[in-house]
Amino acid sequence: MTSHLLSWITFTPLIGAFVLLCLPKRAHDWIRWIALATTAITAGLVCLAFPLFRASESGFQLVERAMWIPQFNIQYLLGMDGISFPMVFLTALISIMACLGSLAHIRVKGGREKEYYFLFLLLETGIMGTFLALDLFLFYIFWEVVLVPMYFLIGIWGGPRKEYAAIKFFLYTLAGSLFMLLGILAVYFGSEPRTFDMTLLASMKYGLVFQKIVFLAFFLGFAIKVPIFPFHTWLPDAHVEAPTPISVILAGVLLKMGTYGFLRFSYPLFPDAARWFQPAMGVLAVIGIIYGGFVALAQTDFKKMVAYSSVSHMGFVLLGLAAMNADGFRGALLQMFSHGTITGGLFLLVGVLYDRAHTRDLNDFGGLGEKMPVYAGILIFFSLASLGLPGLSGFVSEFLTLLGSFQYSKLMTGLAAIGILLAATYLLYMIQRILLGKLNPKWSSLPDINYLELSTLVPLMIFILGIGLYPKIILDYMIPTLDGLLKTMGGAV
Amino acid sequence: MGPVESLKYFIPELIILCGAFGAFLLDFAVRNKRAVGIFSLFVMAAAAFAMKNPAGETLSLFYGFFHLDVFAHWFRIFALIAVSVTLMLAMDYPPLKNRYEGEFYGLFLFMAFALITVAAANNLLMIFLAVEFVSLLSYLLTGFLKHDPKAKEAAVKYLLFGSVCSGIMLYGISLLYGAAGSIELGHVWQTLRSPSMSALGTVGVLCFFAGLGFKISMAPFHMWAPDVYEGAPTPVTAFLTVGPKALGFAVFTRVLITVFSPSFAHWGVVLTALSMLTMTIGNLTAISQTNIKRFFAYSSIAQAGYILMGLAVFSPLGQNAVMIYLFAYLFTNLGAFAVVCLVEGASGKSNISDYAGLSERSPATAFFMTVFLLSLTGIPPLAGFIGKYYVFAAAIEGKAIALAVVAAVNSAVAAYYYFRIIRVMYLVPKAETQPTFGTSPLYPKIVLWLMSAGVVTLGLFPGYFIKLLFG
Amino acid sequence: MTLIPVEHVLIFSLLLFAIGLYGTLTRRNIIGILISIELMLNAANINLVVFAKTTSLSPETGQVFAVFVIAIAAVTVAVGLAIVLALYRSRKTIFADEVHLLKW
Amino acid sequence: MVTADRIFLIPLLPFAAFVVNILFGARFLKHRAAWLSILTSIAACVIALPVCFEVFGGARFANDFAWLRINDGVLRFGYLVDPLSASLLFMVVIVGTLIQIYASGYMQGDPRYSRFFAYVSLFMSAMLTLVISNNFILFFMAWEIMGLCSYLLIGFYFQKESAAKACFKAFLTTRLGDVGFLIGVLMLFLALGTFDFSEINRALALGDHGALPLSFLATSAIFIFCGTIGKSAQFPLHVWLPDAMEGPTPVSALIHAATMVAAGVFLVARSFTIFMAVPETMPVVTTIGCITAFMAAFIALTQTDIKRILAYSTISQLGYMVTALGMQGLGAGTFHLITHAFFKALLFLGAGSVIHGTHVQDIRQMGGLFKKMPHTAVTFIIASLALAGVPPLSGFWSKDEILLTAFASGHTLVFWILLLTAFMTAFYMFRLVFITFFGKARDPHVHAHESPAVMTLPLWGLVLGAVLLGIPGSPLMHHWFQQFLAHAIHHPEYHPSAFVMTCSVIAAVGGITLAGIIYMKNTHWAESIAKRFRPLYRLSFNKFYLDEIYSKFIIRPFTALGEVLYRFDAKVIDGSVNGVGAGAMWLGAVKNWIDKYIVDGLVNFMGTLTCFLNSIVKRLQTGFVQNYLLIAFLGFLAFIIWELKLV
Repeated sequence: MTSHLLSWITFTPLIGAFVLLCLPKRAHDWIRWIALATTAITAGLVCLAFPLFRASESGFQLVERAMWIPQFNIQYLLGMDGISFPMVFLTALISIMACLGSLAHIRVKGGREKEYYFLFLLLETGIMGTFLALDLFLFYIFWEVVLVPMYFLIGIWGGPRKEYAAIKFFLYTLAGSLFMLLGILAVYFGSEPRTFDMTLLASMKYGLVFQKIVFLAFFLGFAIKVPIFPFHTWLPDAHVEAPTPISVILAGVLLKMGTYGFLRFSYPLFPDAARWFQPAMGVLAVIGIIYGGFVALAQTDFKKMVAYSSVSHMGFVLLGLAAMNADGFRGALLQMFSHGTITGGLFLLVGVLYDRAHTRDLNDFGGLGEKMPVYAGILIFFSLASLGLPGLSGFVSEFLTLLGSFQYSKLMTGLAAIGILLAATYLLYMIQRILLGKLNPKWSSLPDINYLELSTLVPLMIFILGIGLYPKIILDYMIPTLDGLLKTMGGAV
Repeated sequence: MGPVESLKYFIPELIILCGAFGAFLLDFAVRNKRAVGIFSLFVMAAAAFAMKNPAGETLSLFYGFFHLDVFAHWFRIFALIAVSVTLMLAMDYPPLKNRYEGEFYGLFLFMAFALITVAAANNLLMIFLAVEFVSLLSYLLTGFLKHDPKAKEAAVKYLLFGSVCSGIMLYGISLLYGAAGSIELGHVWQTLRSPSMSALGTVGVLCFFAGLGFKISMAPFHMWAPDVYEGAPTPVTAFLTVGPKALGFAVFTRVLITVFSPSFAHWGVVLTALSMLTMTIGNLTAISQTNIKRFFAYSSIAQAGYILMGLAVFSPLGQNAVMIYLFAYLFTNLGAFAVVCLVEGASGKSNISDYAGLSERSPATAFFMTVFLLSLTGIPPLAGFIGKYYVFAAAIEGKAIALAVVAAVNSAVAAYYYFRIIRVMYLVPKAETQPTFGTSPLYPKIVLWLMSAGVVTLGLFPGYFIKLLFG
Repeated sequence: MTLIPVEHVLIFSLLLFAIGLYGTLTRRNIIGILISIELMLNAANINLVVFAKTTSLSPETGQVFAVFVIAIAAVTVAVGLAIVLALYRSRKTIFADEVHLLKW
Repeated sequence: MVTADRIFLIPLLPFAAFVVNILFGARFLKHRAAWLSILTSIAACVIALPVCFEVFGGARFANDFAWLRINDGVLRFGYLVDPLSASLLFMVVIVGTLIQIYASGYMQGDPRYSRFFAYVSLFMSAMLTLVISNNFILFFMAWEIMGLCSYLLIGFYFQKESAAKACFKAFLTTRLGDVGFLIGVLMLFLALGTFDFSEINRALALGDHGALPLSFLATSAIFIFCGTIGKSAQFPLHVWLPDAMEGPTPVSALIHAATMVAAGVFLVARSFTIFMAVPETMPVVTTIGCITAFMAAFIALTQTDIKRILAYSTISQLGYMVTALGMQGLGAGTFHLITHAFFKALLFLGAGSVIHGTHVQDIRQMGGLFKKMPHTAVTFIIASLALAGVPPLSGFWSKDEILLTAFASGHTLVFWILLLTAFMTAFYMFRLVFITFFGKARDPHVHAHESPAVMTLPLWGLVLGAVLLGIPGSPLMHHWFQQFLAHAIHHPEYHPSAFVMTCSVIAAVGGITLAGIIYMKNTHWAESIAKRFRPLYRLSFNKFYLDEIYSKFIIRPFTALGEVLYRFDAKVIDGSVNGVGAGAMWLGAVKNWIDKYIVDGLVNFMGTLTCFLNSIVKRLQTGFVQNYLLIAFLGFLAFIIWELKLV
């Protein structure tokens, strides 16, 4: 199994999905347990990669290569390096948590569970593939595969405006990715010999004009996914309407695909264009950070607030990317991971509350800290992590990002620091409105968080805390690759 | 090659021809008209077996009237698949269950014959004859349901529009003949290069293109398509969306290859514009449709626009793109129409609203439909994506950036309306009045499985197909 | 006997074609339209025959072509009339502008 | 290499207590939670005190381990126990432990008892980390976690709306400063390439300012000072501290009087070399400190809430320390920091005891408590004397040092302001003392009683510090403390001045006397004075209206901007996206409309006309299918024309 580990990681969920298809519709328990087991097995496989992955090397490892479409020199090419490994791990982690969260989720429990878990596992395969594919064509395929289950998961199991949100998400992302496809083709035809192979493409040189155009095409695809201001408007809708576990996946993993794309493809392929667009990206990042923060501040819907906070936090990732130096990259990649865990947790917490109260209106709550002390503690924990409290992972990543961006532009960093302040504001304001103050008598009978829900949150907390206290545990995996990337971009490490 | 020698390469055609007559005879003999259908299927199978891949060499049959090459071979296969699938759909299509059912199969065998000759036709006369043959049969089949006023109207419109276009095309052919002094495509090419003949030739070519444009429902010759597709019996619609269209593209490709490759830069502009126009019109109009057949008509116009991209950038890659796209489209669209047939069989109607809650009434059907719609949208790893990939690749390779961008935007728009159907099937709850699905009839189900298998395998292992098609 | 210049014949056929086209565009009666289509085909036939005379490569081709076209025209009319007849049976009209169930 | 040694245990032990308490406290430990926290705190004491004494004896401890790779270097976390940190360590462990013991009595019976101690342990852990941290990042981390604890503990009674608001305000306001601090640290890193205190000191001692201009370093220092402004509640960010009194009183004593707020001062002391390297930043520090000291004292004059008075007093005293540091008085500032920690903690605990005994906080409801709460009253008065600067209590020596620094370094204006402040301090403290402990009981509903021993014993423990700790820094010991600190950093020394001491004593005694006159003898004077100086009184009573100003000019525009941007988002950005979609739909609709009305309309309009020789309109007379043909034909024609022109 270890010889094709990456394939197994990618396709185990798919196998699970097809097993589910074969089950009768009413075997709810079986369906749930098989889905959960599949995600767990996938996670186990990811863990198998730990001893095999040599953290100190920068190249691709565990590479699997097979010719797929020889006419276009398209390969089935999977590989893992310090950029994708954390993302794959994050995906496995978040998937389990989301799957656990699904077990309890009201709308999922209602019915059509088979379809739900089928799509869920299909989604996981898509995401895994996206993070592991090294062939541009293969990457694109996985990238697109992610869209479809997402459409259904939002569209069928979503909230009141689910259809609108689902199609908006779908069209928006599709439009972006179509341009990315054009970009991919341009890269292919611009390469000599023609290939989609990332490992070869990275060493080729293109003219600046070509780079700029293709970078923009890729940018469109990735920026919409991240989402970068002003392409972010699908995000609040999709997040708010999606069922909790799907919001978790969406915020926890899906958004990372965009920034991952920058690191994996845009930067090594078009270093000159990347430098050319550096200021633009920095500005967009800062706008995203501040803008997302302000808009989050104005929200009365808990989930929407968290959604906009994602815009702000992903802005930090972009800022780190825009910095184009060692600290910036490390910060960005770490922020991708920590935002995945933190925001995933926040969405789970939104779900916990919504399942009980059936509302997400922040002004409707108050004083829940008394009724739900454990919930309160965890919510505070995640909020603090999100606002970048030292000792939790959010701080390390934001610190590194700022450190990196500071070396690039002081002004941008200064402005981005406003985002940190804003994060504190909207998160604490949220806490104040939900947990503190007088208990709204309406909620006097709300039960505290239960063990199932707790089990979805505690692992995330462990990671947040672990990384926050000793970031080396994860950064050691990232740094050689990121430094290598920086070197190929022609920058000093 | 003389006529007698040629005959041994003409066996499939002969089998089908004989089969067609046989079907008519059988129609007299048997009560159970279904037997005629099964017989027709066997004929098709036999013809398919008799086909040989010329594998690289070009056989010049009947003194060069036919050019049997790899290209023609695969179009013939294409035609056989299209016709066979249509036959299978027709066998479980309730409105066709009347005393003329046998004739329907017979006519379709003739259709198969006409189609497989088109691909190999290598001079203007043969092209004209084959195209007319297909057209005339199409008119008849469209109006086959005698008592359906819509079908009649469709047939009339088809007839009138088609005949006028044929007339224009014939006029163009006559001009080309005059300019070139020959109806051999090769000669036409030579004369077109001389400047003295260019005006005459240009008008002739444009007239010729008009006729072909009608066949492939290229804007501005597309307007018949929605009405005809809506009115025709559903299996016929299924066939019309792929069969004549593929034929038109086959001829188009062959003409472009043999006649226009040197002066292509000139025609490329026209075709690029037409391609953009076609896909845009198709997509924009498809958005607001309420009838699923009409919806697919506009979708097919848009798809024609994408296929035209391959011709607009007339590189070898572009030619391949046309072929691949057509195959992808064949599987996808026939599969989608199989679903339409099934739903129509169950509910008797073909409005989009009749698909509400299909995912609950018949999960499998809805699932297949979703697969086909996703393929039409161009979502990997399905056949439609490979087609899209090919045309985009051709466009990018040919540096037709504007075309590629327009196509990309169009694809996104298209996604919207394809997902409208998916939305209706999955997100809209079923209405109380809608009938539940009984057990689905056998043949459309087989079609569903076969076509979806085609869609998925073409999507997953395009390399194999590409190798098969182009060596 | 003096040969009529090719150009004259071409202009004649073009006129014939134009008349046919015009007819197809303007006649209400479907049969009238079919007749107009015949005119168009015949215009092409005239072209073919004339070009057969002028071309040096394969003079017989044009004539043969014309014969085929005549046959096709006959078939078209046959099929067309059959359809029009069927239309008349079901809709009691043979006017093109009264046939508009299918639209938009 | 990491060698786990005992000093690492100092912050880790309370942290362990936090972990255990937060996880198992509510369910298993209950009231034993306090003992866990106290025990770990005592253990930390046991480890820390010998270390401190070794440092006092001249030793220096440092150890670290790699925490994070930054750029191509490594950020090493560890501890650095030098004279500065040893002094604070000494203070923190002792005060912290005593306050926790006190709190175990004070918080008795609270339903969230264990959580309280969990938070306090976390705070202790963070504070100890901060004190012994060896670099800015660890420092900042601990700094922020203290902020969190402060937030959690202020909001401990979160059911109270005011507490909920206060903790929010406290966290945000301090964070505003923290962000500046972080930026300052980043700038520093950019300039010097390190976060490590020792390395920074070394570099600056060698006169190495990095590649960047000195002004950059100066800016960085100012930004770092922002952290102090936030955390040590300096003007203009001091507004959170009085509100922070919503927390339980031991918390106010520990966090908002003795330790955390002093961390801001400690920060300046820690980065003193930086400020020294760019002396032009010093006036900023002095000014801020001076304004704060005076303003807070002025506000304290009229407050009636016992804890708020103390809070403003704290702000004022912090301003004192900052002023001292701004005048390069590292020794003086730190000295006052230490002594202040003891007597201010004592004051708060005393206040807590009063509140515990009377269940009211408004001094106007108190009175004559001396007899009912003798221990509390005595200790409170001693602390007040210390704060007022009455010799030979600790406060006198440290305050005198600051005044001396101001006087000797030529900051005459500062000297007089500080002196005035000292006078006001003595006044408001004894206003508080006289109203609370003397006179008659004003409110019949208040039934005061003395607090239990577990609360009074720590008071006496702190009295010891408040009385004695002035000695090491006094001329009696030849300014041993200042000398000791100066090991690390050069700073000017001044000879004790009789003039300054006299002024100081006069100010203290004068303030006390005035308070006595007004509040013991002629109680009606207070009101007439207030009436006489109405504008000033209102200014003081309303805290310079700063809260209102902030609310109106900062907070409201801020939130309004959020609203506006949200609306912008929903309408404009999203709207434009939807607009594209709508545009496509619209085009489709237009085409349909054309199909429906133009095409069909033409058909209907032309339908009746048959004769093709009539008008142009008649010539367009078509049937439906002919319309299609017409369009096809026109298109075709267009292409022909185009093509022929091209040809």
